[in-house]
Formats: sequence, structure tokens, C-alpha cells
Amino acid sequence: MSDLETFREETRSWLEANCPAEMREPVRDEEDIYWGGRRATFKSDAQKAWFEACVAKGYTVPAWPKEYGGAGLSPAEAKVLRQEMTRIKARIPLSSFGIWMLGPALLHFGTEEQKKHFLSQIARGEIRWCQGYSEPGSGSDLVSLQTFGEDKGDHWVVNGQKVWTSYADQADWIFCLVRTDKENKYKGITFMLFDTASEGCSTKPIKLISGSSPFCETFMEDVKVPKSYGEGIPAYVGEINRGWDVAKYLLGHEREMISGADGGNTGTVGSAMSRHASKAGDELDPVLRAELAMFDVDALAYGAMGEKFLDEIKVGKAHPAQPNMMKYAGTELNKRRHELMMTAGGSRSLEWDSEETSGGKPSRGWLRTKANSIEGGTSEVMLNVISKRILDLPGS
Amino acid sequence: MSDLETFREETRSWLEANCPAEMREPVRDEEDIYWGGRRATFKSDAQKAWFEACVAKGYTVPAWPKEYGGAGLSPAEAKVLRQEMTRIKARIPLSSFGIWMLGPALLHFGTEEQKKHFLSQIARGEIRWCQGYSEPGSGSDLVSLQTFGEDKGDHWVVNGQKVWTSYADQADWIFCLVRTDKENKYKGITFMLFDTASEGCSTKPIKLISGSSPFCETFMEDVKVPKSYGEGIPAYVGEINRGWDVAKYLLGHEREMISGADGGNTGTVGSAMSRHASKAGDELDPVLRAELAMFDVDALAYGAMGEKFLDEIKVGKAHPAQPNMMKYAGTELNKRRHELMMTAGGSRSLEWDSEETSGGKPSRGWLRTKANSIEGGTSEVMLNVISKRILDLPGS
Amino acid sequence: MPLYHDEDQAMLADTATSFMADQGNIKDQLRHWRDRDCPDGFGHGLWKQMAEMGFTGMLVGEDDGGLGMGHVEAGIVLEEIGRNLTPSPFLTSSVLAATALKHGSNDLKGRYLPGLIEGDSVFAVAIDETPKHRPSRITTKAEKSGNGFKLSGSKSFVIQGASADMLVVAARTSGSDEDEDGITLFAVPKDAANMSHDSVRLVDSSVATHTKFDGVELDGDAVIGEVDGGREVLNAMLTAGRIGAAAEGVGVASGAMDITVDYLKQRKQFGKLIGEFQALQHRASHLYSEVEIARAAVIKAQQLLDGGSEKAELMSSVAKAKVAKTAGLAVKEGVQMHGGVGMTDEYDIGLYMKRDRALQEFLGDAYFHANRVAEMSGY
Amino acid sequence: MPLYHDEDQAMLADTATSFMADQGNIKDQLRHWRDRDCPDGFGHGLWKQMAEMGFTGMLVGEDDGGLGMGHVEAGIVLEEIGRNLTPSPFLTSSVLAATALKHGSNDLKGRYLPGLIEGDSVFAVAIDETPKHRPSRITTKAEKSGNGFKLSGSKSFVIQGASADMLVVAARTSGSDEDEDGITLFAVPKDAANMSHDSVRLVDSSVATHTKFDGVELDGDAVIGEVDGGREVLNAMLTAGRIGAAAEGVGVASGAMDITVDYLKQRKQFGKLIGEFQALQHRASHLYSEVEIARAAVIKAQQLLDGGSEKAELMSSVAKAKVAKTAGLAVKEGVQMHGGVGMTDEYDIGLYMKRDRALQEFLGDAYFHANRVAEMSGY
Repeated sequence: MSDLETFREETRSWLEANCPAEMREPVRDEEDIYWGGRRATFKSDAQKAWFEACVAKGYTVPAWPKEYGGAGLSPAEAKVLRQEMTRIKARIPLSSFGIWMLGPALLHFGTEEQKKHFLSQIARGEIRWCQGYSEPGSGSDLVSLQTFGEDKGDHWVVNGQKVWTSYADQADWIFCLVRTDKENKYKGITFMLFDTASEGCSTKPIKLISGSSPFCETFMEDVKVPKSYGEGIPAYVGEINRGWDVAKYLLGHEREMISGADGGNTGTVGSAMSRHASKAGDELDPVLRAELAMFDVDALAYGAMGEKFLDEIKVGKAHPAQPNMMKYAGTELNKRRHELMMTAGGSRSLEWDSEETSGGKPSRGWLRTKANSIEGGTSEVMLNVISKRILDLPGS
Repeated sequence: MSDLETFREETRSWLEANCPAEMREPVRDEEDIYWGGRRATFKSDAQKAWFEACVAKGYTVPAWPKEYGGAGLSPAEAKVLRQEMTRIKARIPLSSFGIWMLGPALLHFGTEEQKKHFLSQIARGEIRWCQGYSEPGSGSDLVSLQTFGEDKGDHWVVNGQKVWTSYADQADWIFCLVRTDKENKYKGITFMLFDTASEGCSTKPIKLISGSSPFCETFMEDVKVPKSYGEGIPAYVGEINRGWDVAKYLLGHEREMISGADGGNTGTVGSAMSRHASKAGDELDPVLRAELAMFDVDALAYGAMGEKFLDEIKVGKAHPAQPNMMKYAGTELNKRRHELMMTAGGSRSLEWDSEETSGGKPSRGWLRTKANSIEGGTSEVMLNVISKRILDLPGS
Repeated sequence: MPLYHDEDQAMLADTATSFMADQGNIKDQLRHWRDRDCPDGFGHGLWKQMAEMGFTGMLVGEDDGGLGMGHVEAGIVLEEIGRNLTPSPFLTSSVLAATALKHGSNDLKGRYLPGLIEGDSVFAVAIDETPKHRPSRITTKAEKSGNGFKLSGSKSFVIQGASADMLVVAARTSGSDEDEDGITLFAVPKDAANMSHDSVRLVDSSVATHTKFDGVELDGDAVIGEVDGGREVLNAMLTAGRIGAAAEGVGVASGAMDITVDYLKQRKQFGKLIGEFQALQHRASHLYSEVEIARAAVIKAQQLLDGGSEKAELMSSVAKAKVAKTAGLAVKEGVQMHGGVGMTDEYDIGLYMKRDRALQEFLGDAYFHANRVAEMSGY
Repeated sequence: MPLYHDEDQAMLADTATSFMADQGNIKDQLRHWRDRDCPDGFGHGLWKQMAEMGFTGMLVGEDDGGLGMGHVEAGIVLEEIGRNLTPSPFLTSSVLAATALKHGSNDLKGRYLPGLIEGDSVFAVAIDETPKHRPSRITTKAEKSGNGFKLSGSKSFVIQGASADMLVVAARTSGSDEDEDGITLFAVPKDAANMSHDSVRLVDSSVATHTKFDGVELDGDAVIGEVDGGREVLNAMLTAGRIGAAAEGVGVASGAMDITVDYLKQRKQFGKLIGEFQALQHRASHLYSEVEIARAAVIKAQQLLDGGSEKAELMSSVAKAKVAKTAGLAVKEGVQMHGGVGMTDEYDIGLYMKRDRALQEFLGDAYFHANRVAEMSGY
């Protein structure tokens, strides 16, 4: 038996012993997801047990080195673990922007002490992080951000406002882009880390057209951010004034995640909607049926594209800007999908909070998709990038 | 009886007496159209008789003043004449860019002597004109034209090349935009008139993707153009170096003509294509049928728009830039119409020169429509104009 | 008749524009009632004001105390309702139910029209039985019972059903589900026994009902038009309602476009107003073109209907389909061009998207009507 | 299997790319034969060269003297054919007819395959009977006659029918017009008596025939596969052909896109390269995205077919439909972005538009295949 097969067997038994049955049920609502942090509570004993078993094993961040709270798994081992968890439908033990966003940035740019300090906290779910990138005035034009940190020697005094800070109202710390040099657009931003409980820092949830949301506005009024949290633990990632490099690195990371996720998003709609109509004692209108058929062609073709993209990514064959294309096409397709589902669902799908629609799932879901082509880079920005980096069209 | 009713009765009798039965048949090919000019021949005695009767009556240009060869009809009378000619399906006695393009320019900008001289020639079909606007390097950017007329005191020496000079190979004279001041982009162009038989002037037909075409390239190599053709008859319209004003005036005129024509272009396709399929022993594919239905909705809606636009134009209610919208929407719709007709016609409509397709009418017609959104201002230019003049969006 | 408003109509348009902007605007009506979770989904005060303006009874004949105006005029009010997203019973009461009541007995007219004209009554229409509009199939049954009828079945997507003083209900009195004949329209009063409403709030904050008729006893004089001959009345009502919904949709499309174009002139990105970006300019100009065409289709349909032309039905479907596609484009482009803030409840563009969605669905969507255009064109 | 070319396939792609660019380019093939009004519509010399490259028999099994390659490989050649608009019998002979002959007797194989492999023979397929592709309905009749059959009826859109040494003809041997069963495929030799061709030049300068069978006598051994069981062979041939046509279509789309993007980098208007205009940039980028997706659909369909998956048929329709829409977009955008010169015969973009049109139609257009996707998905 190969090492990997041994590992698979061990993993299976470990999961069998440590993943409670309740943690193999599909996630039903927000409470079923454990985000950690200072204010976190467990929904159930099972959730707690599963989380703690994973922390002990390093399985909240299996591919991170052991010294930072991970399990130090090789890529091949990590894949086996993912496969085995998927097989038994195990829930993710800890959801966290620390794991998805800050972690990769620290692993790439952080100092040794910084990694030990912050990554371990993240792995153990002690600190819940949120992201402070966008501002009301910036948007697609992220680098135009205005939040300013005035240099006061051993600390900055930060003033400004961030938007789209997901779960900021429940987070403990924020990783935040702050302008520290007004003269230098790209080389005047610092990627800071600070406690959202700091004096002068406040948050306000954003209500979306689809209803309540995890998004917040975060306000900083004379927030004092020390430059260091101890020996070898700077309060920023990378260098001062070079935070844009970190941000760009993370944006690429994020776009790939989004497009990769959409790669799996191949759902056709015609056949489900036809059954849906039958159930309601009706049948598909012929012109609507045609529209669904044309959509399904596009969805199935995009499904093949997702597969091809992931295959090519693995071996480095994909154009480096290809994630932009995937993000553009995938999100536009998903918006069309929900438009058609709303149409095929008829008046029932218009209901906003009825029991029959589980509280307006179709309509709220439909509205939510409209953000797909805005967040993580608008469709317009994606098209700009394709023009420039793939088609090599002249800049205007 | 009102004067107008009297006029209608007179017109009816006159048409009855003067318009031969043959001239009430639909136009079948190019030869059925009489363009006049030095090299013109009549296809039949009927064509000749009808043309000569109209010239005598001033009905080749009914709304022009009598002293320029017209009939001096009022707008109301001209409308009655049009109605009565349409009623008996009378052919147009004389087709001419002189009537449609140069005439309006001369009427607006010409000197008295110039009008008498050139307009009468046009009205009598003696001179066939062609238009020299576009150049290979210019296109949408007409004002960048390079054809240059060097001032030699009493004449210019013109060098350059024009494209899209319709029927230039059959025309006698050309009205031509020539740069006469290289320093001044807009105020450095002269609207010249000269004989295409002049030494150094030659033409070459352009073969289009749809087959042979009326379009030509026209080359000017040291063509000598005198500044005057006699007392009070300058060889240019308007002022020297102010030809751009004349061109703009005519472009507006042309765009209105094109959009107005498209206003009548409301043809739906579904029902004809369904009959077409039945005849071939087939029926419409359901998805194609749906596509035709969606098109027909757009076509019928555009038909209403055409009607509304013409009604509003008449009373000055239409936005002055509205012809651009009509041109954009009408030409794009017409391209879609022909795409669908090709699709619905199937392999038969692919035939390029078969008898059954009257020499490839469907496919050649389809290809020809692709120029609709290019000639007379591209769709892109139309959209630019709407942005600027109607939506008042900031210039980039 | 030229395809633009005559002088009287232009004056009415001015009046309606300022009235709706002042009284029916988003802040004071839609957001106001929505944020209070109003069970009617609209304000009775505004309805009363609309009566004072003469709007509520504009389609009612002069003999019956109304203004005897036409669908061009009703459309003028509806376009402003659309532009301001004004929640109101105008479309269902003053257009659909009023059209049905034209075919009613004098007794019925006398019972219901004064309340409408005064803005004291609200009417609803109960047509749909499946989530998709399919009026060719009516299965709700009205069986003879004594001097009257007994109504059984259920209807859905009854806008303002629970707030209505009277519901126009299409029921089958003979024949089978898909039969053209055998339909009868009834005016069912609010307090009819054995009628129950299940109210649901819709995405656009309007309130509709699933309404059950569990042996509702109706007098013979509740019949609108002829027994078994209701298809004609139903069709007349639907054609008027679709043209009305299309007019409202043009208002929604225009309103969404206008605030979006305004936003393009204010928002800066990459050191430029985003309205300077040619890609957005072209999309906005295309949208403008579509909105103009949709508006033309609507006024054409209105004039044909007012002129009693048999082409009105075809054009009603053209207008409804064209407007649905156009308003759909307007709100999608609107949210996208607003970017992140377009997703927030704070900005109005999302409200346009929600209203458009409900309006698209009401009385048949673009696909339904495109199919009807094909059928009426013989293919 | 990963959805990209393996090493051997990548090598083949390099070979095919340079061979077609050198030998099959527009100037030397399409324009050359077109301007000479060539009655075949393609060059036999190139066909012979393609044989020398091993292309003509690539799908023929090794036992039968071919290379025993798959549809991914055939698609590689076809994409280059598409990119260069190369007129050639490859799709009909080496893909469609070769697939049919896989089901033929050894005798048939022996008679026809060597000529194909050597590039000496050309085959055509005769399927369509109406101007639209409708293979579910076959009315051309083959009646038993002695040891063989007598063929009566007519076919159209037979590409290179008059140039072909053999025609694969789908005919009805039993049942009625729409029956699934009762179809038989025949290999009809060039010189069969009572077969007549009416050749027509098509928009893309290819030549097709309306072919009449006026009691064509065929031996029993002209049958490909089983008598009355030809539907399966026909379907196999159609699936292979559609995937092949889709691969060629991706080449057409890519070729049109590439020359258009190049033009955007050269042409100046208003003092700028037109490729600097954001509206054109976004349209070009959208087109790029569609072409990439179409190519993915095609390679997926090829791999499924080569792997013997039952999903290949669904994916063949997805690929054909997606490519038709995409290539259609590519040529339309191509001509428009070229502006006036795009309308002239001097530039190549119009030739792409013409080829795309014929290819879209061949073996079913986007609507036909979208409908099939719906049917196969059970709605």
C-alpha cells in the first residue's frame, strides 16, 4: 500500500471516530456554520466536538505547517482529506476569512513571528477577521482609496470609511488597506491589521435589495493603530506603503476562488422548470421552453469550460488572465439562470416571505445574483482585463 | 371643392394620360430604373415617354421652383402628387443623386446662377452625379479626409482617392469633398463640383461580399478643377474652406432619409417563414419559431416607432438627434431580420446563383444588409451621438 | 391619429407627472408603506387624492359618472405610476375591473362605480390559477344554485385581493377546462361567505392573495355580462389590462434609465465620470433606443384600443412583450451600472428591479405574449 | 481525461496548423478555386496532400489501413480547416462517410476505404430532403428489387455530391415517413444509373447538389449495416459529423476573431487605433469568452464520443448549437468592426461570414440543436 493509501485509511478511521453524525448533515442555516472568534458560541455539542477535534489534529487548516496550527499535509494528502470529507459529507469545521484571505497573505508576505502569532490564532478559531478593502468612493477603482493613516512615530491615527466589510459586526480584527502616503498612488498603501474593538472603530450593517446581509460599513474615527504588536510582529503585512502588492496577490487568489466555484456552476434549468410546471398543473409556454433550451446549451457549454479551465489550471496551461474570463462568463450566466428560474416559477416565485417559498428563496436568491457581476471585480473590469492582457488591445 | 381637391383631380387625369401602363409595373431590375446622364439610354419607349412627360411638367423634381426645372408645388400639393403616384404604382421617372443629395445642398447654399445652371440640368436628367465623400483612410471619421486640392489661382490641382462613390463608373460629374487647407481640420474643406471625364480622374468598381455593386473607388491624379464655370457659377457649393458645413447639412438630410425609409421597414418574418416551410413540406422548428416570434415583437414595435417618429418629425416634436436612434435601431433590426430569413430558408437560401433563388437573392440580400449599420454612419457612431446629444453623457 | 399626445393629453401628462412626483414618489409611498409593513401595500389617502384628480374613474363612461376618457389617458397616469413605483389600485381597479364593469348591468355599475370614482372602493381581479398566466384554461367552477351560482375553486396572484371591496372572478359555468366558451365573470363582494384569502407579500412589496372559493353563494345579478359568454369580457379586460401594464412598465423602464443615466454623470472611477466610458455610453444609448421603441408600441396599442380596432389585441401583446424585455434590460443595466450601491436598499434602483419583475409577470410575460403574437399571426 | 490536448495531440495540432496555413490558406485554396469557378469547389491536389499527411484516413481503423485515431484528432484538423476556410472533402468523406463505413461490411470497406486513405476518392452524404435538416423524417424510398433495391426520391444539400465517388444515402425500406425504424443506409456509387445531380454553388463557394434517384438499382451489398436498422448508423454518422462541424466552426470563429482583433490594432479613426475604443474592447472580450467556451464544449463532446459515452449525443448538440451562435457572433462582429472594407470581397472577413452561414446550416442549426437538447433533457 502506498503512503497515500495508508493516509487515506487513517483519515477514514479518524473521521469515522471524530466527525459526529450531526456534522454530516447539510448546512441548513447560518447557525450551522461555525466562524470562531471571541464572541462565538457553539450551536450544539456536536459542532463543538467536531471543531475541537479538528483543531487538535490541525485540520482546520490542513495544508498549513504544523508550527502555525496546521497539519502540514502535502497537496496530495490534503486532496485525500478533502475527498474523504466530501465522501461522508462532513461540514467544514471552521469558516474564516482568516483562513481564506489573511492566511495566504501572511504565508506569502509575513514574518516568521507574525505567522506564528496570527496564523495559530486563526487555526484555533480564536480571532474572527474581516476585510477592509472597498470604500464608498472607490469600487472598481480600489487603488483610489482614501482612508488615511497619519504617521505618529510608533503608531498611525486612522480615519476613513470602508464598505462591504462582510461580517464586520461580528468580527474581532480587520485586515485593512490604509493610505499612508498621499503622494504615491500605488506605493502609498499599507496593509494593516487591527482590533475592531479599538476606540473610534464602529460598524453598521448594510441592507441589500435581497434583504438583510452579512455586509457592513465600517467607520474609523481617529483609530490608533500601533506599528507593532511585539518583537517581530509588525501591525502590517509586507512593507509599509507596499500593501498594494499584498492586495493584488489576494485579489488574484479571490478571483480564482470565485471563478473556480463558478466552474462547478453548470446547472441547467429546463428540465427542473418543466417538472415544476407539471407539478403546478401547467406546462411550459413554448417560447419560454425555447429560451430555457438556449440557456441550457450555454450552461452545458460553460460546464465544459469550467472543467477545461480547472484541468488547465492544474498543469499551468491556462492563460494567467483566464480567471477573469471565467468570472465574467460564469457570473453573467448565473444571473441569466436566476432570471429564467424566476420567470419559469411565475407568480409563486415573486413571494417575498411565504412559507411555500421558504421565506422568498427564489426572489431573494435571484436578487442576490445581481451582485455576482459586481463583487470581486465587475464584469466591466473583467472585460477590460481580457482586452488588455489576453487580446493585447491598445490602452485607451 | 378646395384648391387641393382640384389639384388632386387634375393630377389624376394628368397621370392617367401620361403614365404608361408599363410604368406602373413594379421595378424588376436595375434597367427599370432611369438615372439619366450623358450616357443614358431608355429601356423602352414607355420609359422615355414617362420621363419626358415628367420633365415637361416639372415632375422629376415637383417641389423645386419652376425656374430650376421643378413644378413649384407646395408641400401639400407635393404630398397629393406622391399619394396619387403611389395609388397607381407609378414608377419614379428619374432616380438621381443630383435630386436627392446635391439638389438640397444647392438649394440651401447655392448662388442664384449656380442653381439655375446645375438644378435645371439635374431636373432634366442631363447630368448624372456621384458623391465623393469617404476615403480609404477616413470612414466614420469623415473629416480626416486627405484628398488635397492645391490652389493654383484660378484652379485647383486635386490629388487623392475616394471610395464608396456609388455609380461613379456611370456618372458624369462628382460632388466631392476636397481638403484645401491642411492647417484647419474643419474649416479647410471645399465642396467641389467637377466632371469625372476630367483628365486624371478614373474609377474602379468595388466587388462586395454580396457580389458586384454600384460602389466604386475614384482616383484623382492631378485633376485640374477650375474655380468657376462662368459668371456667378462657382465650382464649389457654399464658400471655399467651408465645405464641411455643406457636408454636415447633407449628412443630416441623408440620415433622415435612411431612418425614414427604415421606419417603413416593419416586416415581420414568422408568418411568411412558416408558409415557406409548409411549402417545402416541413414545419418550423419550435425553437426557431420562438426566435421568430421574439423578432416579430421587435419588428412590430419598431413599426410603431417608425410611425411615431414620422408623425413627430412632421410637427417638429422629435428630438433633433432622434434620426440617429432610428437609423441605429432600424438597421440592426434589418440585419437580424435577414439572419432569421436565411435560417428559416435553410439550405435553399444558401444558393448563390441558382434559378430557384433568382440568382441568390436571399443570400446576397442578407449579405448586403450587413452594410446597413456601416453606411451613412456606423451603429457605433449613432450610439456615440445618442450618448452625447440625447443622454447628455460627458465626453470622454 | 398621430402617434403623440394631443394638447389635452399633453396637459394631462403634465398634471399627472407633477402629481405623482409630489404625492406618489418613492419615499412617501412605496418606502413609507413598505417600511410600515402595510397589509394593503398601498395608501388609501393617495387613492382618495387620485379620485380628486379625476384619475380613478377616467375610463368610466360619462353616463356612469366617469370622465369617459380612453386608454391613452389611462396610460399617461400609469406611466407616472411606473416612474414613481407608486403602489396603487389604479391598474386593477380603474383599468381592469372598470373595463369589466363596462359590460355589467346598470345595477352592477350603480353598486360599484360610484365607490371607484370617489376613491372609496378598491377592486381586484382573480384570473390566474397556476403560477403562470394561462387564461385559456379556467377551472374554477360556478354551478347553478337556486337563482344564483355557487363558486368553487382557487385563484392566485390576486393583487390586493384582501383589500378589495369587490373581486372580478373568471369562472367556468359550462364546458371543459380549455374551452373558449362557458366562462362567466362574476363581481364577488368583499364579504362573501366561504371566500378566504391567504395574503402574501411580493418581491415589489405589493400584497397579493391566494384566494379560495369554497362554495361561495352568489346572486344571479353578480354576473358581469352574459352567462357562459364571459370570454369576451375577460378578453376585453385582459387587453386593457395588458396595455395598461405595458404603460406602467414604460414608466418603470424610463425611471430606472433616468436615475442610472444621472448616476453615470456623478460617479467617478479611475479619475473619470463613469458616464465617460464608451462601453457604458453605448449600453445606455442602446437602452434609450429600446425604451423609445417600447413607448411607441404602447401608444400605438392604446390608440388602436381606443379606436376599436381589431388590431388592438395583437398590439397589446406586442406592447406587453416589448415592454417586459425593455424594462428588464433597464433594471438589469441599472443595477449593474450602479455597481455595489445598486445592491443596497438605500438606493432606489433595486426597487425598480423588484417592481419590474412583478409587473413582467402580471397578465403574461414576454414569452407568453411573443407566443400569442405568433399564434395571432398564424404560425 | 483532462480537457486539453495530450502530447501527441499537441504535436498533431502543430503539424495541422502549419500544413493548413501553408497549403490550405485562403489565397491558395478558397479564393483560387472560387475565382476559377471550379465545379468541385475544392482542389484534388490538396486532398492528395492531406492523404500524405495521414489526415484522410485518420478515423479509419488500423485493421482497415487507417490510423485509428479519434474525434479529438479529427477535430484538430477540422479546426485548422475552419480557420483557413479550406475547401476540402474532409468533413463529409473522412468524418461522416468514414463513420458510416465503420458499420459496413468488409467488402464495402475494401471497396471504398483504400481510395479515401490514399486521397483518391471523395464521398458525399445525402440526408436532407427539406431545406431544413430534419433527419427524423426520411421519405426517399428503397424498395426490394431482385437481390437488391431500387432507390427513388430526392435529396438536397449534398455537399460535393457531383464530385463524389460514392454517396452515403439514407433511405426508407419500411415503415412510414416519421418512423424511427425502417431506415437503411446505402453506399451508392458515382456511376449508378438513374441518379442525377443538379449542382448549385453555395454562398461559401462550395458546391452542393440536389440529387434525384429515379429508380436507382442497387445491389444488396450496397447496404451499410443492417436493412431497416440504419437509424443507428445514421445517428452515429450524424453525431460524428455534428461534432466535426462544430470543430470546424470553432476554427471559423477563431479565425474571424483573430483577423478582427488584428484589424482593431491597425485601423485608426478619430486619431486613435479603433482597438482603443472601450465599446469595441468589451465586445471583443465578450467574443473571446464565447469562443473559449465553444471550444471547450467541442473538446468535451469529442472526448465523450471517443470514450463511447452515451452523453456524447447530448454534448454533440450542445457543441453544434454553441458553436453556431458563437461563430455567428464572431463573423457579425468581424464585419461590423472592419467597417466598410469588411463589406468588400478584397478582405477575408466576409468569406468567414459566408462559410459560417453554410456551416451553421449543415447538420442542423443552433435552434434545431437547442430543441434537441431540450428533448434529450426531457422537456
